[in-house]
Amino acid sequence: MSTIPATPGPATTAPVTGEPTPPGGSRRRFADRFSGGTGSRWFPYVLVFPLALILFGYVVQPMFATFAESVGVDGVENYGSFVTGGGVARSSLVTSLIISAASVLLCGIVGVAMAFLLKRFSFPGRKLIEAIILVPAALPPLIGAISFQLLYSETGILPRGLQQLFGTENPVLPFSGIAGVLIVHTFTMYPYFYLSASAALSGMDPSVEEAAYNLGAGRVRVWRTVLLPMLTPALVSASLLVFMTSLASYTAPLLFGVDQTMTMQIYINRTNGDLPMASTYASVLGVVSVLFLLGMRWYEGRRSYRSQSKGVAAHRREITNPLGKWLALTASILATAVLLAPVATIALVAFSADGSWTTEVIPAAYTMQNFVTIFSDPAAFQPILNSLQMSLLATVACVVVGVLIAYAVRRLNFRGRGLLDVAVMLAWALPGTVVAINLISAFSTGNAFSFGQVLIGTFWIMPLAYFVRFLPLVFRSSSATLAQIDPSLEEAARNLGASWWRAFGTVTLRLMLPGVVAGALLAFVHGVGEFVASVLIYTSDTAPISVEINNRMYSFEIGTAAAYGMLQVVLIFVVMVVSGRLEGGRRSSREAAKWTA
Amino acid sequence: GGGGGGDDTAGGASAEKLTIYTARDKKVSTYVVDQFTAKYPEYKGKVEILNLGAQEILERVRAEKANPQADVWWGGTQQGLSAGAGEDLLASWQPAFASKMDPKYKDAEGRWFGEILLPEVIMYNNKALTPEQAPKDWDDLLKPEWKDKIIIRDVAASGTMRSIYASMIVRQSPDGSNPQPGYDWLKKLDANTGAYAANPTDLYLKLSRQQGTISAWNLQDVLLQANQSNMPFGYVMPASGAPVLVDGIAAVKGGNTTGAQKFMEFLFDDKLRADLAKDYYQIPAVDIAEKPEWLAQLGLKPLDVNWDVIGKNETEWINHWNSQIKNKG
Amino acid sequence: MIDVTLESVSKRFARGGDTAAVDDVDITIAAGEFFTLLGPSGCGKTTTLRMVAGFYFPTSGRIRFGTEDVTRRPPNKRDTGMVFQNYALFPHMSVAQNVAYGLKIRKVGRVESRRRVEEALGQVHLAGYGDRRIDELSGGQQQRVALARALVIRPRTLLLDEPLSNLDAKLREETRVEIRRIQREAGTTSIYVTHDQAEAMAMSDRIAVMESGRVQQIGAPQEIYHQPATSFVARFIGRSNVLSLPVLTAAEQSVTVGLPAGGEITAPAPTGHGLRQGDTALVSVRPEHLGLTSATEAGALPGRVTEVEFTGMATNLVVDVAGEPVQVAAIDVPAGIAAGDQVGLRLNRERMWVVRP
Amino acid sequence: MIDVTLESVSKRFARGGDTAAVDDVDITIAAGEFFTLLGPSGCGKTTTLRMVAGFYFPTSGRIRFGTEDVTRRPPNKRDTGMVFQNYALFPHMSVAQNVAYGLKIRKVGRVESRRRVEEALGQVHLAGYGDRRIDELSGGQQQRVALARALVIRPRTLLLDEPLSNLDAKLREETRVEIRRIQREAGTTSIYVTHDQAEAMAMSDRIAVMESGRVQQIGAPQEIYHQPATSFVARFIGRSNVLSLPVLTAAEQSVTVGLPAGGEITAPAPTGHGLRQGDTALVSVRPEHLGLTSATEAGALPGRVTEVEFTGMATNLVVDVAGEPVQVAAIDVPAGIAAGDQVGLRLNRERMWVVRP
Ligand SMILES: Nc1ncnc2c1ncn2[C@@H]1O[C@H](COP(=O)(O)OP(=O)(O)OP(=O)(O)O)[C@@H](O)[C@H]1O
Ligand SMILES: Nc1ncnc2c1ncn2[C@@H]1O[C@H](COP(=O)(O)OP(=O)(O)OP(=O)(O)O)[C@@H](O)[C@H]1O
Ligand SMILES: [Mg+2]
Ligand SMILES: [Mg+2]
Repeated sequence: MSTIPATPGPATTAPVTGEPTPPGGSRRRFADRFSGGTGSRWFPYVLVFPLALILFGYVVQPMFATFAESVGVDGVENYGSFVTGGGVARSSLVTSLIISAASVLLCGIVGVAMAFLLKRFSFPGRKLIEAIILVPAALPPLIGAISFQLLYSETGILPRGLQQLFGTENPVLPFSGIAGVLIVHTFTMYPYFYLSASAALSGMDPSVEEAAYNLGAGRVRVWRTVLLPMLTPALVSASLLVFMTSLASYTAPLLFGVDQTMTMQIYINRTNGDLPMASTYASVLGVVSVLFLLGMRWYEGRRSYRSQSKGVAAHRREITNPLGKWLALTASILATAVLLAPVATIALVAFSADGSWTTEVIPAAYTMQNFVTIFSDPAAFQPILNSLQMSLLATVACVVVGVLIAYAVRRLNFRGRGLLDVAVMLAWALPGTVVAINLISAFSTGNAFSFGQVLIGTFWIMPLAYFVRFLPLVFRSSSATLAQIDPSLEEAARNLGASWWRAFGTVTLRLMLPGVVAGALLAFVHGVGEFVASVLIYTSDTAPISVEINNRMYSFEIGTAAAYGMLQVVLIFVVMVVSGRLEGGRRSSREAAKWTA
Repeated sequence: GGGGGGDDTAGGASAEKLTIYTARDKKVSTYVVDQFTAKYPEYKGKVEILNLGAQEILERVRAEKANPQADVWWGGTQQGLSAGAGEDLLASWQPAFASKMDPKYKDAEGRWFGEILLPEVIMYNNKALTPEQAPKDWDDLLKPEWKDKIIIRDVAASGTMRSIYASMIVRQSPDGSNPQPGYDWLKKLDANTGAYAANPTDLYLKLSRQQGTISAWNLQDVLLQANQSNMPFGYVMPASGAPVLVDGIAAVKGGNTTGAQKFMEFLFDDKLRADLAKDYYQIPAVDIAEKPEWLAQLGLKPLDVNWDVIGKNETEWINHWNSQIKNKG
Repeated sequence: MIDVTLESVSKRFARGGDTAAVDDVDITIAAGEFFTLLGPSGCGKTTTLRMVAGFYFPTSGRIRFGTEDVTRRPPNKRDTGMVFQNYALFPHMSVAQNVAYGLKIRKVGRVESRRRVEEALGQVHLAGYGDRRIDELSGGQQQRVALARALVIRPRTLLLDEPLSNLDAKLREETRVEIRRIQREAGTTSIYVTHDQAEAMAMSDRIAVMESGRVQQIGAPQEIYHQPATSFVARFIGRSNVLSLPVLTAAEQSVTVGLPAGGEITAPAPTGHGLRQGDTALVSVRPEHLGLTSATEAGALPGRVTEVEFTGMATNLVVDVAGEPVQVAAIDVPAGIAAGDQVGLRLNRERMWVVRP
Repeated sequence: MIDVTLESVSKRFARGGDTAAVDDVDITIAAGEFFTLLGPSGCGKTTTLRMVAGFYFPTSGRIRFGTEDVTRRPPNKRDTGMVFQNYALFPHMSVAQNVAYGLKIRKVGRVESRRRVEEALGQVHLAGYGDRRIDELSGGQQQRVALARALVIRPRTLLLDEPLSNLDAKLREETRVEIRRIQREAGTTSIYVTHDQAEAMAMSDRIAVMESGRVQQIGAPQEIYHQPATSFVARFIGRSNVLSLPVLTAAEQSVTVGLPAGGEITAPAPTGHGLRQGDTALVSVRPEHLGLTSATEAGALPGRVTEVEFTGMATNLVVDVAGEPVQVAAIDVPAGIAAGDQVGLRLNRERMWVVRP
């Protein structure tokens, strides 16, 4: 009475043989293990081992060397000085911590606000602003910081301008000391937040936001309780970078005369010739960074940020008042103007005759001479080409290695996952000088990590240094986007027969792309501007643009230095525009348009 | 990029490559190297100059000890060079010019030699002050009229400033046994100091933009800035004398010794020295026949201080200044 | 009292092709009513619901809550509680935090909030799961959290988008009783989207049947079931055979049609059906209203069984009547009936209905 | 021929509480069989499926495909096609690209690939949607893309996790016919997870009923329906009243029990039921096997109607029999029956079954 077969129907697929495993079986098993992807117990180690080796060789081991040096002589006394207080050590540590924490906060506010304005509203000129907004990150060292002084210090354009405007006796609102340091930090480091927050915003499940609105939450509340928490991986990533950068920041405290900071003390101790104490400072810096990192890891690890929704939700919320669009435009233009002010100042210097700008608010005389000077030097473009080439190489390496480590740390389960995370970030926590010196010691003779080659004095040491220093940028921001991606997408690809590599390439990596690109941009920009490490390892053939700028600064050719700085800024700007195109400027404006359509 | 420095003998050329780490201004180093290769054409295209800060040279040479990349260390304070010598980084030899040189300007074992003398003088903004208004001696700096008008290149990180400050202490206690009067003096100076500048550039900017009007700085740079960069700077030779620093040169141990020695000998060529004195306001550490006008009229009055005492105590004094005096006056 | 009104609401998507996702929809929902949107996948149910919730703005038309025009009011000012078709749970919050979210916004005290969260989790059979992370739940459990999150805030309007689709029959039945109870107690106006017509029948005060963005019929469950307006509705609600039969005579509320095997039958028809003698009437007959009898019985439609499917409660058969496949659902079928058997189908004139195309 | 074997497979989650999500499951599936996992929400269906697909490793036990142990084989070497409960569609690809993904990996030529993608989209009624972005589809449409993506690669084993949960009855029925057709044609072994027991009944060769991670019964649909092993299965599959009745006499394959209103009835029981006189037997009776009659009929259970629910095809009643609520599903109920009416329930001894607790 029914059509249902009482017993299973006959098989039409090829039957499975019951034969014993063929002779090659065990080898195939073995091969399977290695191609086995996330499934194999070996896989994580196979993936991670070379990376761990690199990190150990270039970061961890030198760090230990630094530590060993710090305890070699007077170790107890050196470290004791941090605990006992009274001396400079403790107050430097405290000042550094305060500056770092405040920088994180300020950069967070500026960066996330910019991300919100630019990713959630579409208005004319949005794409241009998107390209401009990263330029402050590209401020050349030294001259960049000086431009802030020219702007905001007691003799700066703004206080003097206000003084003239209001006819007061003294400059109005001059920034100095810690406030000055913070303003430099905010304006140069907010891109960490901007980039990672925008990458995260575009990868977020929009229906979650809708759910919050539906439950009655207002816009502010949705941000506070849903969007920001959902952006946690991105914010953690940016916080780590900003915190560590601030901790290791040198030029800003130097210029604004805050000398009780860790980095200043490292420098002073080196000048004093007290190497063990300098190493002690460096080690404490490393330890503080690692502690901060572990804290953030714990904080982030408490929750999940992956979309749990069924299916793919549409990115679309229709905004009622068109006013928002225009407000966003105004706010963005204002913000951009403020952010660009230091760049504009450099331009001002570049176009003013040396020595013509003293007590005036803005220079009195203008000239093209600085640019003429640069371009009349036949080798003028060599440093630019060098910088481009070396940071491009380093960026590529950072992307390859950084993305894989990010994947390993987020998705694979293996012993030492946390250590790997720490090892990568350590390179960021160390001052650039330390990294460079470590590399010199490691490569001034041939060793296993360089296949027996002496790298010092060659071209390769520079990209290598950039790679080690800027790997954390790519790693962090890739890792943050990965935290949002539902692993079942990768599973689906694997289920459809894709090997791990293929699934990774066509699905996971593709979805991580906003974060990877953000990290790569940062790495590239930093590579082009890198100075502290470069100056210790460059050769005359590989002089980067920053060294060139610095040489001119040194001989107080501030005009030509600024002109060079402008070249660098323009270069970075072009890269931003191009990469904006590549990364789908169309897509990103479409995403933004969807929120305001 | 080239291979390792010293052992590059490829091509069988008549001269080995010569790598010079220099803290000299790029204009100076280019000029000198051009003259050098003109005289020794076999070095054409073989001289590699890296312009670095003095501190960076020390760091680099120190880090590269296992496989030295540099042949010549050109430009460094007495202290820096002595540290290098102490760490066995420098080659010892006796060049021809050594005999003409005052022993206090060179290392006894011939590991480094003074090249130029840097008198430390009082600098002022000559747009803001007339020469008559400018202070005449070190003690004048403590006068209340200069309150907050003094800009000082931050001391701890600057070799020049460290030497000046240490000299101020030794001035009051020649054997260095009692730094207290010196500390008191420096404390009063700190009270008058309006701002500390982060680096020379910052100092020039602050002074030219009249955040302050007076500073203490080395004569050569004052003259260079005033005459070549249009800066409104003038100087006063302090009545009680100027501390004179020695800036020197050394051959790096394990480098291309032949080239390095040839270059160093060349650097003390009488003609070259005269040119450098004329165009770059350098005061050579050896006597030269043909002095430019400014040098002849300089009337250099060295402050009589014992540099050995300074060398021994500088770190301690400056640390004390840094933690107890700076910004507390 | 009218609570929610959609006035000629249409919605077109930029890339939605030529057709509108929602096309000129007019719906009026009374306060406290349990109203269901029913229709095939992609017919515009979710889009309609999202417009009521405020996530889409109608391309044209307006939406009112009571007498207020809310067409462009932001979603957080509408006091609707929505269960999203994709759940949209907050992955960074625990189960309890998810459910408590709306209460927090409504400033419900901590103790009261905890009590209500626990109650709501109990109602969806998830007591004890409060501390779990969302990614540690099964699909159906996630769906229940989404439901609890919307129910717990006791909103003015409940919007439920297939809230039970991933639950088993048992749980679904229990949960829908729970939803109805809560809804009745609070007098919450509810709009319910489901693809399950039995569910719609059992729960709803009224149902709107949609197709391709248009509303086909609005009415009480029985009305829609027994007096479908169109052949689409007849076929979509439950299953139905729509027979094309020649009209012999037409009265105001009935039509007499000829049968293929000879004979005639009078079927009830809606007023204003507009059929005349000679037209072809579409007569809907439900599978369970066809009696299975012998092929030779007088007045029965003779046919040949082509398919037999056992579904638990009833047995479904497809019977070929003069080339037309006719579906039959019978509770007690003769043992051993199989494809190829000749049978007769007995018609029940009370249970026939003339529909529009 | 055995195709998929689960041998004492268990899975515990780190934060899953004391209980295992899947607990000592033994299942053997024949090649070409259509096997269904049925059970309440959270009982471990998805977890089981994911172990077969290779996304979870069993905490203990092994999984074999044929004779090969695949317990730790990577998912891409298993040739399974899975429809994920949450779809797991690639958001960065169009509909057609999603469906073509598996074909690309299998290096199917472009022309052939396009043809097969179109065919697959047609099978799920999404022809013409190939160029759409995933987020421009309705929930049900997304689910169908997920289905097409798994079907199009013609895998060795199909794993379907509630693939039709968001589709309307009509489409669901059409799609399940399609799935069955494709599966039969290719002889694909299939494991199907559903919460819909009617669907499980209609489609499956065999069904495993799970509860709290354990398998309660494995059998053909009819067997599970008519001869449930436990009261859980009886209640879960369809609806069932499980009456606790005193055993009067016990035979090998039947048990005679006393009725509350007096009288006795003999119900069939599984061999080895182990009941004796004086024990309490659990007798399962389906609501549709209870006839509604007058309260006074001899041999009928007298009771009082407490609830009436109209569901379209049948009317569901709850009748209070000696304090126990008994569910009744009746096709033709006397018009106007209402809560409070006294009725009788006629038992059918053929359609009763003794179950384990
Ligand atoms: N990652 C996890 N961590 C802890 N517990 C889990 C996890 N995943 C699932 N569980 C639990 O395991 C049990 C089985 O889950 P599973 O997803 O297999 O259920 P299911 O039968 O598919 O249910 P549904 O029909 O609701 O999808 C559930 O109680 C669930 O809460
Ligand atoms: N963002 C969009 N862009 C273009 N078309 C869309 C978009 N969202 C939905 N559609 C289309 O609009 C129609 C209605 O979609 P809707 O989500 O309202 O369907 P539904 O009735 O909820 O279906 P289901 O039962 O499958 O969830 C569908 O055909 C869908 O493809
Ligand atoms: Mg929908
Ligand atoms: Mg499931």
